[in-house]
Amino acid sequence: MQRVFELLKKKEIQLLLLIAFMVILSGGAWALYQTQIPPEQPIQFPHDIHVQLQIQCLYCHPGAQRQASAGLPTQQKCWACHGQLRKYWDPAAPVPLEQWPVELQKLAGYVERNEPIPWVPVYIVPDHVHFNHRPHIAAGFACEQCHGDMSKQKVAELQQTINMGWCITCHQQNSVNDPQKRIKLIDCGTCHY
Amino acid sequence: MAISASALPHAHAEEHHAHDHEAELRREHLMLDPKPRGELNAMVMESMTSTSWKFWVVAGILAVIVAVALFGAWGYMISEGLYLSGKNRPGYWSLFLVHTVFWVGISHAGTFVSALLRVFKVEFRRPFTRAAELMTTFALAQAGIQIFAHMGRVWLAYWMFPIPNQRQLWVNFQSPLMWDFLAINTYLLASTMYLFLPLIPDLAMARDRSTGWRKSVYRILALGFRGTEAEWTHLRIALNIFAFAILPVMFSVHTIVSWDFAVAMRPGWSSTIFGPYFVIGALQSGVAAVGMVVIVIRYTMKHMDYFIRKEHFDAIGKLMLVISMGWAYFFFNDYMIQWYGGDSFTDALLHFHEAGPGGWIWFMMLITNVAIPWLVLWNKAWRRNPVLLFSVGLLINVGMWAERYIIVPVSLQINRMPFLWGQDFRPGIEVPIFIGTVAFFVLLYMLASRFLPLVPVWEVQEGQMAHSIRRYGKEPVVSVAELE
Amino acid sequence: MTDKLSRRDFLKVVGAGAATAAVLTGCGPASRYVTREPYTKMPEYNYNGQSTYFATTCRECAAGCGLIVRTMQGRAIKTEGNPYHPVNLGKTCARGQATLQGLYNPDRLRNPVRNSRGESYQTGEKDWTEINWDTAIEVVAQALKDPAGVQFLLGPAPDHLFDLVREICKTIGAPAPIRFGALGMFEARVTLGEAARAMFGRPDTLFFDLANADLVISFGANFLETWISPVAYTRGYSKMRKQRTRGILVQLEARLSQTAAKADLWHPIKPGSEGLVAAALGKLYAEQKFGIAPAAFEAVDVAAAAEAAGLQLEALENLTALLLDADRPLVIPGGAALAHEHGLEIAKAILALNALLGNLGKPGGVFHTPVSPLGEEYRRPASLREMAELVERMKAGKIKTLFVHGVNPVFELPQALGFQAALEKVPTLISFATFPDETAMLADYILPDHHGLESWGYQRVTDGTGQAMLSGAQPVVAPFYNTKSTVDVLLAAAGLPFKDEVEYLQNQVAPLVEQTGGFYSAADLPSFWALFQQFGGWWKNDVSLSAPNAAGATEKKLNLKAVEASEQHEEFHLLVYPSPILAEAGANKPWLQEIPDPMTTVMWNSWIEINPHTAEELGLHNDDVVRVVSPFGAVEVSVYKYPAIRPDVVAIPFGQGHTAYGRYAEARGINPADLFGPNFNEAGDLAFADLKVRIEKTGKKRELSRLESKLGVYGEGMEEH
Amino acid sequence: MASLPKIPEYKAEWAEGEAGRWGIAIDMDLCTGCQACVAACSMENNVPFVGEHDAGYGRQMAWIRVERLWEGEYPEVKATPFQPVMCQQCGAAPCEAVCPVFATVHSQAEQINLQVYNRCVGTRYCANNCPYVARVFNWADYSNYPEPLANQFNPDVTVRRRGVMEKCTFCIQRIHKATDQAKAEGREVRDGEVQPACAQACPADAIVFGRLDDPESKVSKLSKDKRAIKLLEDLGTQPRVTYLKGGYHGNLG
Repeated sequence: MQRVFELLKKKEIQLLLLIAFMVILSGGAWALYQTQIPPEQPIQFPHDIHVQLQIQCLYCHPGAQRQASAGLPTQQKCWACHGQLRKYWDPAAPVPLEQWPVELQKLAGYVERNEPIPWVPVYIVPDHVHFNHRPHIAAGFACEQCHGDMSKQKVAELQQTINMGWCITCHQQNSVNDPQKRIKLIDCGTCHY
Repeated sequence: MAISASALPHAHAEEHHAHDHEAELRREHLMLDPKPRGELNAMVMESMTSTSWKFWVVAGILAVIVAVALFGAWGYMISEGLYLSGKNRPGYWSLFLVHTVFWVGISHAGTFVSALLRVFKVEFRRPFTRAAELMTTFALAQAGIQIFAHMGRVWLAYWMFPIPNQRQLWVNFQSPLMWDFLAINTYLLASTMYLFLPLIPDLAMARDRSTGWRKSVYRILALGFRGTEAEWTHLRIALNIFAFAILPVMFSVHTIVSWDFAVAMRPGWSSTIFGPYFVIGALQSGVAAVGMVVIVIRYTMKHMDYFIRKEHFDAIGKLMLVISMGWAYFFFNDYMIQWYGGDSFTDALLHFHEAGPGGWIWFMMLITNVAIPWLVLWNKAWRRNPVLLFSVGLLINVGMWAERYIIVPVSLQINRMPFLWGQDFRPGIEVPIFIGTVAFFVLLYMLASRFLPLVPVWEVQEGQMAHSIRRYGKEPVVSVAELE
Repeated sequence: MTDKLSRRDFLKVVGAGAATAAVLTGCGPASRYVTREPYTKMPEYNYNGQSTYFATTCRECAAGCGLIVRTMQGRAIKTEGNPYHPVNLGKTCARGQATLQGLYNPDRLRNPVRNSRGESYQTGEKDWTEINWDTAIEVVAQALKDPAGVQFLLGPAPDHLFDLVREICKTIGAPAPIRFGALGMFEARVTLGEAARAMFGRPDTLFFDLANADLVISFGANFLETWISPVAYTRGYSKMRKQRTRGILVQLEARLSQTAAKADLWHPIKPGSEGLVAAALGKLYAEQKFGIAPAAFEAVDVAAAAEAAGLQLEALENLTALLLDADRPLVIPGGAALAHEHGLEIAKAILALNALLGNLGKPGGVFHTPVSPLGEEYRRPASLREMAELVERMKAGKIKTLFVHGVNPVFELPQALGFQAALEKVPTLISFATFPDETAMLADYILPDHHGLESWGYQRVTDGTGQAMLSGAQPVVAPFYNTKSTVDVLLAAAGLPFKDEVEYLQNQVAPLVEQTGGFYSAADLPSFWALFQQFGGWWKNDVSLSAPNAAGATEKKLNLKAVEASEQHEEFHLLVYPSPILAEAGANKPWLQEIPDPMTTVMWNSWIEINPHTAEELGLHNDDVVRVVSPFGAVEVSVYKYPAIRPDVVAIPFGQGHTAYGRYAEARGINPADLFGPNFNEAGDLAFADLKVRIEKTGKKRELSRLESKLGVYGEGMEEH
Repeated sequence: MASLPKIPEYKAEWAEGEAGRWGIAIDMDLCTGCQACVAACSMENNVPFVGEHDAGYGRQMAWIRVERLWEGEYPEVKATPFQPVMCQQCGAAPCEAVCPVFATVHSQAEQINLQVYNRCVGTRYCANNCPYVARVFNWADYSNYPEPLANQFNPDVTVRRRGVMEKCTFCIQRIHKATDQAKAEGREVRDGEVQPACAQACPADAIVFGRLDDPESKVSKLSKDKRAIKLLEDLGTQPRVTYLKGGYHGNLG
């Protein structure tokens, strides 16, 4: 015991301890950061360009209106437009595939191979939470209230810390004057089953 | 300082040979066999610091057992799931809960012996209050380990704390487990403080008599105690308050532990008798454990034969006997209540206790808890025999383990759906974990004995100062001065 | 077959955060984020988490219930009953529910393989080399070039394959295919059909209108378990109970089966006495109602019949009173009742009793099953005697190539028949099995067919409903593995003029487009085909049951005998019944293994039911392993003290005891078919109910997993006071 | 946060004789014990299988079981009517009061008992206190199936891991789906529109599910039938499952 106390008094030992502490701390921070970076997508889809072209969210994510999941577009949907863009398909001067932007080449590849695009969901909830888009859209929420302004994002990024506190705070704020609604909105069984 | 004269037990035993009698009194009673202050202090210090290699061998073995049987097995169970234990449907609770109650019960007696006897100014308590209080704290730690091992997802145990959070989740104060959780925490805090308060003067004494790292640690722990009159007055007041305050806590803790069962909607559990039944059961096992600890201390540590004498064995033996009678009364009551108003499922359950496959455990419980103490402890000579007393204490603890075994896993086999009554019950990984906690308890105690004065020197001195032998004619009379 | 985002990838994506979240919250991320490539290109909504529902036909038994399978992102998730389907009207049994575990079974065969008949052949060890499908088709084509040496052995389902095979055999001049199923053997279907031919002039499994009867006397017909079409008959039972005056069910059999447990009255009659009891009832009934007994029942001695059945005379009289009281009585012959040496006579007696009761063609009575809309005549499975003849031909070396599909003869046929030994005389065995079953393990080539949920097809459904119908099957998911539809293989090998299976099927159902009175109609074949897939088949709206010809049914003399009383005291009647949960092929589905047997609640194993008194006499306790010895074989099995079985009868369920068939079925329980000998009744069915066995103690103990508490239900473990 | 009004306290609030919202009626005269409900429930709700040893050791995970007992001795022996027992979704549930962390709570919205898997810490007190023994515990990670068996998992239902309690939910995922659909169409849920897996599969139509607060629904009529009993009614748990006992004119013999 005595020796331990003595050791602790040494400068080098103190420095070593500090370094070990920093390593653990930064490791934790790195792990936390890993959970926060947006996932690698198969195609670097630029949301901003499409939103600026006045394409509605629900055009590509129609599920939001009808069902739990908003859905991700299939390559047919992408190709419906990109397959006839005048910019590349002008009969007078068609641009050869090799000269297309890289991301569009990837899309063309998926279409050619008739493979679905393996989009990676960005907003995911754990298996024990059953989120449903439909009632939220029905209640009049706009997409950007949760997903942020997509005209300023390229590849979709997580705009919210999706956790239960975030959900429940909003649920409460939106049922202040309606006890009946509140019962439903803060019921555990509404999301967890 | 009021002076009252009272006859101690055995004071009027033999009348002829007055001088022999006085010598015998001094040999018998620690309080009448004073030693100088310095010598006492030196004895305690020496008992604490002289360690043989045997000690470290035993401690090393225990440490290995703790590492493998307790933490190794437990860690394996956490990573694999509770299927490693013997639990099933309907035996959702089983040995972990048995062991929790078992350890809580043992922890009970430490505070009981110390606080209750202090309140009633029972003089024989003085040398072993510390040993009993340490037992409380260490046994509670084992109880904690067992209850955590019981949980399906122990890594979430902190959810039991009412921590305000953004998710607006709260704990359920309706749940007996919540009461239990709070009660045991309160008890742990209270008993630790109650352990610490009377330790202060002894730590100060140790600080003044040690060097090196020991001294620095004792200095911090002694809180600068110097032994002024004001400090002693404060300490005595605090101790008095605590001794009184801790009694209801102590009784409530085990009552609340019993409510885990008594409040549940189960045949055999849902009974009002469970509160006092559990308290007396806890005392039963606890006092027996104190007896065992005291005997072990006396025969393994230096100078302890001076502090702990046959009179203490005798007193603890009597306590054990009385409590065993009380326990038997409440056990009998359980059947009485069922006899005049129970339902058919409880009937089946009580029948199952003795006629089921675990019937031998039920009979063993009665033999070790009632028959043996009643037969042995009546006899003064037998009470004073350390081997016998130790054996009886051990048997009582086995019996109390059996009692909890019958209350938890055996009783769980009977419910209101006969289709799903018990199938069978086999212990699994609970066994190594229990062995691990026993080893852990002993290990903690051994390490503490190297560090804390196991005998409260100042209390012994205080008692010795208050006791004197006066002489009325030829008759020696013991008188006690009350320090207030 | 790519997992687009498997569970592992998902974890990678969200990193440590999700992994810890999963541990911390106690919920695995397994159920979502698993997608598969669907059979057809997924519609977009399917990617988005909406389910698609496909109608198909259940292949777990031959009853042909309609299923609606919920699929999502290319995975089949849940099977439900098809609410329009006349057989099951939206309901399913446990086996139908668990069919997904066949589809997703980890032990499915994944490639066509060749098994060299090396040393490992006898032990069933795998010595497989993978082949490609072109080679496989070539092998089949070569085999078909020697038509005289070709023999097809098919299971009771699917029918389109049978039709195709029959056509091929006819074209190339091979012997007609043989169909066999163990359930058919236990139901003694051939005997019932032969009895119907003898009594009513038309062979048929008959339709018993349970729903409208007000008194049902069942001779061991376990129609709530596996008998013919259990879901349909369970519905009939339910309707019978819900009538204005609740129908009464009387069950006469040696063991309290699940069906008997639902009966109001159960009489444990001796096996083999069913015919006598039926005749005695007929005699008493006729005498009291008409004053004179018809020729069929005249000869029977009522008192002797009661004696032979182990019944009090009073019980027979009470039953007669019930019959006289009833407006629409019905008597049903069960499988075990007919599986006696004189089973045909028993069947006739029971049918004659129905005729006497006057319920033929009346509500709550006996009918002929409807004729399939494809206009097929009665086609029965092979009887055991015919199977024995097949084995003889195999032994004689007359069969060069044996094709097996949809049936597992090595497991299902009694060992005494010598099928496995005869296989050595067959140069080539080609199995089309989906699972590595016992027969497939011995095959030279395994050319795995798709699972039922990945297959096209149709099933003629004649039992269980009064509506003439054809039940359709379609793939609900893309085939998982490198399997190939057997129909496609045969089409390619035989060089028939069909592009693929679908074209063949369309050709087969084409006549239906013309038919009227259907659930739907379509102008042309493509529209009809679409509707056929959408609704899972085609059926007529109207019930088309015809009354059996009752003329003279009660006037034919019957030759009924009692089974001679056992000479040796230690001999027991062995009653083998198909396990209600596992039936013939459910053993490889873990959930079916874990579903407790309805009567004994035993899971995952086999057992022998013994009356507690008998067990006491023999000194046996629960879970003691006994050796059951018949003249033809022996098995070792744990004892279940069953309180409701005749003391002179023991019972073993059929369904376990596989030596192959995947990890969930293998080395589990015993196969009671090993005890059967080649005893047939007059119709050729196996007379398995005549079997007598000895029971020997082994001193071993093997605990049965049961759901019920032995303590709570039987008081076991509690000492008596 | 300060501006938020008080949350209604989460506790099981019940009134004597209250009907409840969802309910099941089981006709024991019709139940044939065929176990289709057990299979259907397990398939719908991702209930795992546990293997021979654990199943026999009382760790079978099924949310519904079919009970039968015996009466009398041979030959007068009789099996009692098959009785499917699942969570009775008590109005005054004994399990709810004892959970220290509110992992089992009363759903105010659906009037059933919820088991919130991700809140459960695994004290198993609820299971002890359930007089119907309707709760099962994940003693191990039973759902770690060999590939590709896990493909059958229903994405609408959480896959439970070791250490959490679970029980029948009245197929709340189906209730949600139907109410969601009905709400979108601006109507109430129709009687018979929602069916839990057990009722849907039941070949004998013995299990009927529906709204108890709708006096016209089939289930509320059945639960007022003169044959209706509640399981362990004297405990006052107000179960939402009704059993119909006996036949229309009783049994013979």
